[in-house]
Amino acid sequence: MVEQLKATTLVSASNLTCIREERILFDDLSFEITEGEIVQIEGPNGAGKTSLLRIIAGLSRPYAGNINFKGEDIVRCRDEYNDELLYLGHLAGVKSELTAEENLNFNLRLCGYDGFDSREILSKVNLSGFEDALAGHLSAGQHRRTALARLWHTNCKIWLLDEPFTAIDKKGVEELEHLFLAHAKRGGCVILTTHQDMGVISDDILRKISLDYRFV
Amino acid sequence: MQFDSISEFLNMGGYAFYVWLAYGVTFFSLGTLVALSVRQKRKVLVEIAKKIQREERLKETRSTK
Amino acid sequence: MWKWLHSYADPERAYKLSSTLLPWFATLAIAFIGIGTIWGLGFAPTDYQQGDSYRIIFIHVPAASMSMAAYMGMATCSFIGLVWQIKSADWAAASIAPIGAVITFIALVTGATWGKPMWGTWWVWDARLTSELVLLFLYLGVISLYASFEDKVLAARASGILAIVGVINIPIIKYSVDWWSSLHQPSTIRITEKSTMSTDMLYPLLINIFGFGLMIAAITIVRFRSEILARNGMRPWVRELAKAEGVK
Amino acid sequence: MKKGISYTQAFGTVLKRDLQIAIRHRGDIFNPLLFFVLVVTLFPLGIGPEPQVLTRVAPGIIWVAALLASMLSLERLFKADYVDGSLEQMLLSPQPLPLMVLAKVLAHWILTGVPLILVAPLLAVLLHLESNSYGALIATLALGTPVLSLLGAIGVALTVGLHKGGVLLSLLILPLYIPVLIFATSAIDAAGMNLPYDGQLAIIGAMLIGSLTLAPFAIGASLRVSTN
Repeated sequence: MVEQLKATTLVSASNLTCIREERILFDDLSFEITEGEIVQIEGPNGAGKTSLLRIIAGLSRPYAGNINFKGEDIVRCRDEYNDELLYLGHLAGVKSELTAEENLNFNLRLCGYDGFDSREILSKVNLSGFEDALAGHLSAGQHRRTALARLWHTNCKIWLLDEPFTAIDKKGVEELEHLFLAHAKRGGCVILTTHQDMGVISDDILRKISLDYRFV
Repeated sequence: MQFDSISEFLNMGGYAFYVWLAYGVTFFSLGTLVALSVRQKRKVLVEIAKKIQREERLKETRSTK
Repeated sequence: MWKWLHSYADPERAYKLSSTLLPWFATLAIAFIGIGTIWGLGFAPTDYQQGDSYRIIFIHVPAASMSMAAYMGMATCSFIGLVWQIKSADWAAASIAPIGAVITFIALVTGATWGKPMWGTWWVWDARLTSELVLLFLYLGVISLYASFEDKVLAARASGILAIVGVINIPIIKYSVDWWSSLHQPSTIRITEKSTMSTDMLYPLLINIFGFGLMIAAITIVRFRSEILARNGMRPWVRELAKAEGVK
Repeated sequence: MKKGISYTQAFGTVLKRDLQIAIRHRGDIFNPLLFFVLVVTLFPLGIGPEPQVLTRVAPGIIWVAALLASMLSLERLFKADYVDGSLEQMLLSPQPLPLMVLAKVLAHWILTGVPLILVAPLLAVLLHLESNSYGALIATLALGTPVLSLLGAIGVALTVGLHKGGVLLSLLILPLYIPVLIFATSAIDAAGMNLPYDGQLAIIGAMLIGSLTLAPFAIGASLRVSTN
């Protein structure tokens, strides 16, 4: 608990309101996420989990309120924020016309990394031997792993993951959970949505932000 | 008054068709625009009222569940 | 948690303000256009060259000048909405667009009906008419882009960007069309270029230009009010209003 | 894990990727080109084969066909990236968005604009273009098609999230193409009459510089709206 107080805030939301087609998804939502936290956004379908995650990422603009990174509105420090941000959405951002390796290379270079061993990173997500296969020919799980491979080579502190476990097998989920824990221990934070129960990350470590389905 | 009689006024020095067509189209389209714009408010309110009713029904089914 | 919904947020104030302003603008617009039109049609002297056909000027010129002004107004509102994220400005821009399109349409039709007796043909690729036509396309683009988005917050931002791109382009388009038309038709009679215009012709024209401006403002207010209601359907005051007036 | 990608490298990365994808998808390069050729061939069939008539309208036909071909091919500029989520990743990358957008537009122009310029003289022969107009034709296409790509990309960026892109897109961007069309065709006409046309070229050049500096920002802002 004392440690929690000392940890610095990475992302904070103040008075967020999200309105989609004249329906309020959530309003006046405020929270702070500090180093070392693993946060799950939970709620029924249509409650606005993905919307919230996209707002935190800066992809969507909230109707009112703002997201702050180190105390500054992310609209004003987008480049610094993006430098610390790793977002994986529903859509993996993997090009089916490119091979697994080319995809990883492009994604990592886009984030500014240079001089990495993409084969070694791919072997960490069990894609050894598939480096030269076109992503379009991979299975759904392998496709997803190609996108997730970036998590093994990043020094971004803030991870935003929308349903990261989709199409991933049990063993893979466990590996990911260990990765999250290690990342949190290094001083990062993970914000994710998932409908799956997590085995490794127990409820006392996990912090939850709940959204309800609202009518008005 | 520039014209001596009503019929002369309507005749517009022989250009009646063009002048009255121009004015007719203008005031007709403006009138339509105004009518549609005024009606829009009521339409919006009816729409919202319908939506409120829909939400009420949704709430009832959820609470009886 | 609900406090921002209950507080007198901006939209309600904007709604009330526009409701108080509307009668003034509407009355003044009707008065000005009424006086200007009757004066222009009945009392202004006959033009010695064009006869009575020139009387179309009293609606053509106001419509043509206001079509451009309305676009500028719309783009200004969009700019304010985009940069300072003031939602009322977005709604105002959305309200102006269809009005501007109708005014531009009027300018085109009156130009054509004036062109027929003067040039002997309904349509000439005259610089002014061509620019008006392009302006109409720009308006239609903004309107259909706004209509294509389900989420009107996004719709306003997208069509706002388009309106601003349009504003940057309008001078270029206008210049290029003028240049192009001078290249292809060196000696057309410009219908609105009058060497001398007697004050008896000028006054009703000015009154009508002013009246058109007021009328655009009045219709904008009418549409703006509905736009506020439509975009704020989740707020209690709108819901009260809908319950009171919206049930058949 | 060092971070050391310069702006030039980032630009190159995006450019290389887009070219790579297009080469694996060759149809995307050839279809607009084929469209361009087909539209131009239809005109003599529609207005008759008299060389004088064709000579007179050739600049206009080639340029209008180029406008349409450019617009058609642009439609796919951001679509695939939008559908598979790479566009989001680009928006969230620490590299400046206008730079990456510019790389994408450049890749697109290399793939569709350049072949257009190469094929144009051939079509000019079919349409009996004045022999001294060829230089002007190539010059206007070389300066003008990048303007088309840049302006068009704004419209594409605005409509990429919508289901009914096609017709709307033409309504949004064709009016913006008018100045390019006017100056380009008049330059070709002037060249045909042995008149100087460097004035028109200078204006198209100015439009190119203007759109090069402003359009990437407008495209970036539009993409942020579309991915919202």
